[in-house]
Amino acid sequence: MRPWSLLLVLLVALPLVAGVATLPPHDAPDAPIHTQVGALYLERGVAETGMKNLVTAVLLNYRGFDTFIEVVVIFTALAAVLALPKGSAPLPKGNAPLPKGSAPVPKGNAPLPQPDAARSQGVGGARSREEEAPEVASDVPVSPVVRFVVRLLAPFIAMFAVAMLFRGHITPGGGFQAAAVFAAVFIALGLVLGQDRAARLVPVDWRPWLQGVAPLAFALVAWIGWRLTGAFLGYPIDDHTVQEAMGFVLEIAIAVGGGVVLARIFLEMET
Amino acid sequence: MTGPWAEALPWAIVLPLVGAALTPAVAVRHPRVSGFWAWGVLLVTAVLTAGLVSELVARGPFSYGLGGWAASYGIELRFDHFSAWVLPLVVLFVVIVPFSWRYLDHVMPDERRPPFYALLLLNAGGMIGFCVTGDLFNLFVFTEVVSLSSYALVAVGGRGLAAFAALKYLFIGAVSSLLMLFATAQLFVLSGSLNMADVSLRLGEIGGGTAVMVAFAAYAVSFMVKAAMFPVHVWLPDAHAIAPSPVSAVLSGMVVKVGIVGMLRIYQIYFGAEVLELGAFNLALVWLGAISIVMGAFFAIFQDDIKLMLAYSTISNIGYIVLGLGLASPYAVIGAAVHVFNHALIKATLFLAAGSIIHQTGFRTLSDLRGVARTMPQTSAAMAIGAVSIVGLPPTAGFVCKWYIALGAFEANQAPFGFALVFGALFIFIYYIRMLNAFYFQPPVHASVAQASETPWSMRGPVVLLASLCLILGVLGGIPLTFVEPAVLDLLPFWGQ
Amino acid sequence: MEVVDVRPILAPFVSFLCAGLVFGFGRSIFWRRFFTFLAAFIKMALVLSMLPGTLQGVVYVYQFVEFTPGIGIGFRADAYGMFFSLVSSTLWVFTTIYAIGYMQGDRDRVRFFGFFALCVSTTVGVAFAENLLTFFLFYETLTICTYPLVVHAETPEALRAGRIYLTYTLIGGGFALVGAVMTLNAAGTLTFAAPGILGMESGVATLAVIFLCLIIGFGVKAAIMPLHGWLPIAMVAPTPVSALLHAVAVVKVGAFGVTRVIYNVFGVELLRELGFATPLALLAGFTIVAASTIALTQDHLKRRLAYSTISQLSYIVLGAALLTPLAATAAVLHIANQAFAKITMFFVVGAITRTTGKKYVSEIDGIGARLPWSMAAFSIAALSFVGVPLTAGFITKWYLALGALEADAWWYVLVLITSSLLNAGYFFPILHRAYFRQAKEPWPPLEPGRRFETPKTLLFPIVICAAYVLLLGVTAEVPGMPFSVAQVAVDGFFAPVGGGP
Amino acid sequence: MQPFGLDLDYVAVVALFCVGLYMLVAKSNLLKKLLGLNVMETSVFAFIVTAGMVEGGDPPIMVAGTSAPYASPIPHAMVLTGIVVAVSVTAVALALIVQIHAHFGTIEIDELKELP
Repeated sequence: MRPWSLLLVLLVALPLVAGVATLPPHDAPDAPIHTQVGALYLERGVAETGMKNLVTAVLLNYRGFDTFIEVVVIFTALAAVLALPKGSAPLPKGNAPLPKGSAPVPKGNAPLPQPDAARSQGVGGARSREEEAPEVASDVPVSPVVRFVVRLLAPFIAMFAVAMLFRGHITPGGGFQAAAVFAAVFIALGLVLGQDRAARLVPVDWRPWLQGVAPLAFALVAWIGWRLTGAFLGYPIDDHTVQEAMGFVLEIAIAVGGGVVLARIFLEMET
Repeated sequence: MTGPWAEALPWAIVLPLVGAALTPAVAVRHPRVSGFWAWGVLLVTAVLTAGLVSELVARGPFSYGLGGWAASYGIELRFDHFSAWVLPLVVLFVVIVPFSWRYLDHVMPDERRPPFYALLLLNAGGMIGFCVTGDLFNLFVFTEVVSLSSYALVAVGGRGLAAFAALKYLFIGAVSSLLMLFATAQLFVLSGSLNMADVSLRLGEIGGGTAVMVAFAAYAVSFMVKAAMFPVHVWLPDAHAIAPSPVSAVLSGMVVKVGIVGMLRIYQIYFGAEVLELGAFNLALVWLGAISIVMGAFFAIFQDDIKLMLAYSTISNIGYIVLGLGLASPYAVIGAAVHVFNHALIKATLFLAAGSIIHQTGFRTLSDLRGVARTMPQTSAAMAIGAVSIVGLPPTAGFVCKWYIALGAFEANQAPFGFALVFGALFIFIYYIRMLNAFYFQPPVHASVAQASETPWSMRGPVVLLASLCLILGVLGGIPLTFVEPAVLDLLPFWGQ
Repeated sequence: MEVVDVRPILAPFVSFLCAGLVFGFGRSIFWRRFFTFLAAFIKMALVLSMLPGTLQGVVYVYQFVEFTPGIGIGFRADAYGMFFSLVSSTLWVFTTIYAIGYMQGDRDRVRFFGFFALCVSTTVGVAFAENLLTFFLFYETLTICTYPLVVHAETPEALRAGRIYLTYTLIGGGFALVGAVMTLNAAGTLTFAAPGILGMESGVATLAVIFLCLIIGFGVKAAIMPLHGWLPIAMVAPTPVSALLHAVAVVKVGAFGVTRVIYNVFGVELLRELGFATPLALLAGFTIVAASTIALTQDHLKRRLAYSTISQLSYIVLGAALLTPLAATAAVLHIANQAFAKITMFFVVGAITRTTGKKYVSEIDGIGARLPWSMAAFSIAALSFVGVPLTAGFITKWYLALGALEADAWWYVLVLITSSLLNAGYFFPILHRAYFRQAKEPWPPLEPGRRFETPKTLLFPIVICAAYVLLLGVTAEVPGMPFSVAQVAVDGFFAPVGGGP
Repeated sequence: MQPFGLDLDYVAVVALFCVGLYMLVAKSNLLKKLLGLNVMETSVFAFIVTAGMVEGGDPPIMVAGTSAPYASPIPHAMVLTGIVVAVSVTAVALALIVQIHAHFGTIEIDELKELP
């Protein structure tokens, strides 16, 4: 295994080195990367987008569609985690198309035995999990010190996330970073309080909407932009107020949606 | 000058994606509603894409600058003749989804349906975006939507082994995506742009160099992995065989084509720039394609599991397409491009039919499924038509491509590959004869096979429809040509020859 | 003169529709028979309705749909195609009657009759194919549609036979495909034309490869000798299928394809220049003698007939390969002559097996008394194969011999004489046993009031076909009979060269 | 620094890529493989960000106290997107690994292969 791996790595490394060796030097100000579209963004970005942080401008405006698809990607990750079978108990007979499954299975059209057993083990997803959550604080014994510190700091960390979110247009930061911090708060609380109590921080009825809020908000903004400027995801170029409002909607949606998605992925993975 | 339908371009991508985001909310009370919801969304998407294709037919390729920015300044969507592939793609989705309504009863509890259908919609939307985007980085992001949902879809049906197959797929797929990102970054560093047309222009100014070649190689390897060509096919058989059958149909029929479409896009960039001497590369493609055909057929012969066998035959068929691309003569490329669709159709037929049989009987190996044609005549007939079609015998859709590619092989004076193409497929028929014999001409060995009933109409309808399409397109083989030919003829002047 | 007419496509379509109806409603015996007969008669009527036009040199054409630019699925009822379709649609009627009697009480009759109709549909499609692509489409479809008929018994033996049959024919089909593709590449068209569509400018090597591919491709079904292996093995099929395979559909399609290649793809002049036909003629001559010799050693009735078929098919190939008008007339005529004679024989053998259970030559002592009418028919067919005057077989041999002399190849006359002797050698023992030996044990008596014979549904087609063999032999020059159609066809082949028969 | 005409920063990126690839290919533990994948991803992100930097450049945020030359904003946006993608892939991979562990009780390839 090992020698072959090394050979493979070597085979990959040589062309890659050859490839990067002939690139223009990366620090040079006259490299194409600095003279083409990038230079135009630097030149006109503030005027065109009203955002001083040009990374945010690229992210939300020039290449907003990338970001749209990006939030779709993390939504995909959540859908993926939700769609996977949960728990280690095998499904009721006949459910699993095993690759070499030659064992006879009950006849096709017969109604399935309803997976009640599986549901009570938490297969049923959020709702049934909520209803039948056992009042266990956590799987892992948590030191009181850690628990205290986490509970103490959680609001402050959340505040930091909010600050990142709202200063994203002029300082490093923005929706995604805020989302990551939000999710971190959730996850930390989940670890010390037990995931069920942490999960209660987001009401059950809101969850399906919140986890998809980022793509939905993008679609909404795209539609608004379409109505205002005639272009999908277009921002009115001279109305900075509207531009900022649209940007904030997106940032908030990314932060909330992203945070919920990341936290939910973590919580769902606990088996 | 663009017509009214051009405005629909971004919405055709976004609609399934937003539909996916809404699925959990729509189906919160009744999880089974998600299936109908997904179908409805896909129907509307199909109407939109049909509009796009009508626009293409009426006025030729058109672009859409997202956010109102000019093409190379923002992100450009471009609908050209290769993008027309999205229409059959969505239509196939529309056919496959009803099949899954009842099929899923045995695969997953109702509670997991909404995320499943969300994944299916994401997969569809990702592929539409992939085919339509004119931006290299955007292409990468769409690749990830497609790949990520595919990884998950492989694993939804089972535990353990399914997860393992999905993970194998994920590791290999992620590395290929990384190579793609790396190549994109290289081109970005070289040209300072991400817009495909713009990059092509600037590469022409730069005029080649090692870095350009390495980027091309990285793209090529990446898309070969996605298309599951012979040396890098290892992820495919397990993943496609273990996934629930509607998913297998989507993955085997359509998702692997992402690699092919990607390859064509990169060709467009490099040929436009005229920076690449493609003789050697085409030769490599031709050889890899021929080897894929033979090896895929060879492995398939030894499978007893019908779905595993179908998965291996995908490798063979990708071999056809790649062989056709590598031959680089007009007929061969046309054949390859037509096969992108025809193979999807045939594979969907076969996987759905196989899925129906497995669903009704509980068995999946040939030795267990003997005599199933007695109790499931329509599904078995569909399976038989699919089998004849995938081997490329007339009068089925599979023959059309074989005809064109063989024609192209002789046109390009590559007679040996013509022979390989014609006889490589017959090789695989050895297997299908076994299958047909088992289904039709041998007595059942299991009671559940002997007493199986036909599938409900929501499952049988799609299977029968697809099978009849296989036959109809075998006779009306000229129809896909309308879309493929202009694109190929545009591309060919730069193509090696 | 070409006339656009829908009938050339309607003819195959009728059988195709019939197959669909049989699959759909065939569980009821009445509807199955009704549809089958209806389609058989409609089709015969359609083909016959074109006959007067054909005799006056009218060619009916119909373009169905474009497949590749310039090449579509097209139908064209020229004289040669008409000749072949006349034979096949006539025999469909008789075989259907026979099959209904023969298959009584057998299982899976829906499947049987459905695929039976499909086979006939594709056979007529082949006959009316306007170009090589259409021809190939139907040719391959025929391969697939006969498979369920070959393995109908579902025994391991039948499955093995089916596998061998498919292996041979599909590989042959592959060669035919390559040949068609190369032809398109070299000629730029695939439409059959009278002087041929290929020309010397393609280069001798390419032309040789094309010729080889096409002859291998179609020669498999025509059972030219190294490619004949599937035919005796496929004898496990039910007798109506054997009759259909060996007299009408499959093997004739192969022979038809070979003649099309010789006359309409390459053309007489080009082949004379290239000299490719000579080895083919030699091979056919070899097959004629060798297959007959093997037939002498066969004890199984159907296998003996199978080797006889192999030998007889090469008459057609030989006639075509000699490249003279008289030999071509013989080739075309033999399509009908051999079909009627051989189908009579198979019918009789099937009747013997069904009524008495005998399958081997050594078992049929005294059968002439048990099945008097059937054996009389068999005798007529045997005489025809031997080439006794006033039977159909004589006409073929006469013209073939004339053609061989015309081509300055007198040794083929010797081949024909040898073949006649061999035919006599393997058919006359059967007659001898049937008429001049006593049955080892007396035939079990029937219920009173019935005579010794096979059931009427089996007997009727036998008698008609045998009568037809005589008719063909006697009425060679009568206008309206197949001979005149054949002459129009041969005129078509040689018109550009000059000099008809 | 460009010994032998090689841009060392880029070479470091390739080295990192290869380390990750080696981990992915050679390690038997699925988690370690996943970490290898993450290392590879990081290397590509580093490549993009490196390429976007300019000699003495400031971050592309046009507020008081910064001045030209600025680093290019596009690579940052690309990497941000890339990171999100990487996170998503990692999440799905982890979920699958959790499943494998729950089902087979191990995440070592060597041991998984020995299971029936």
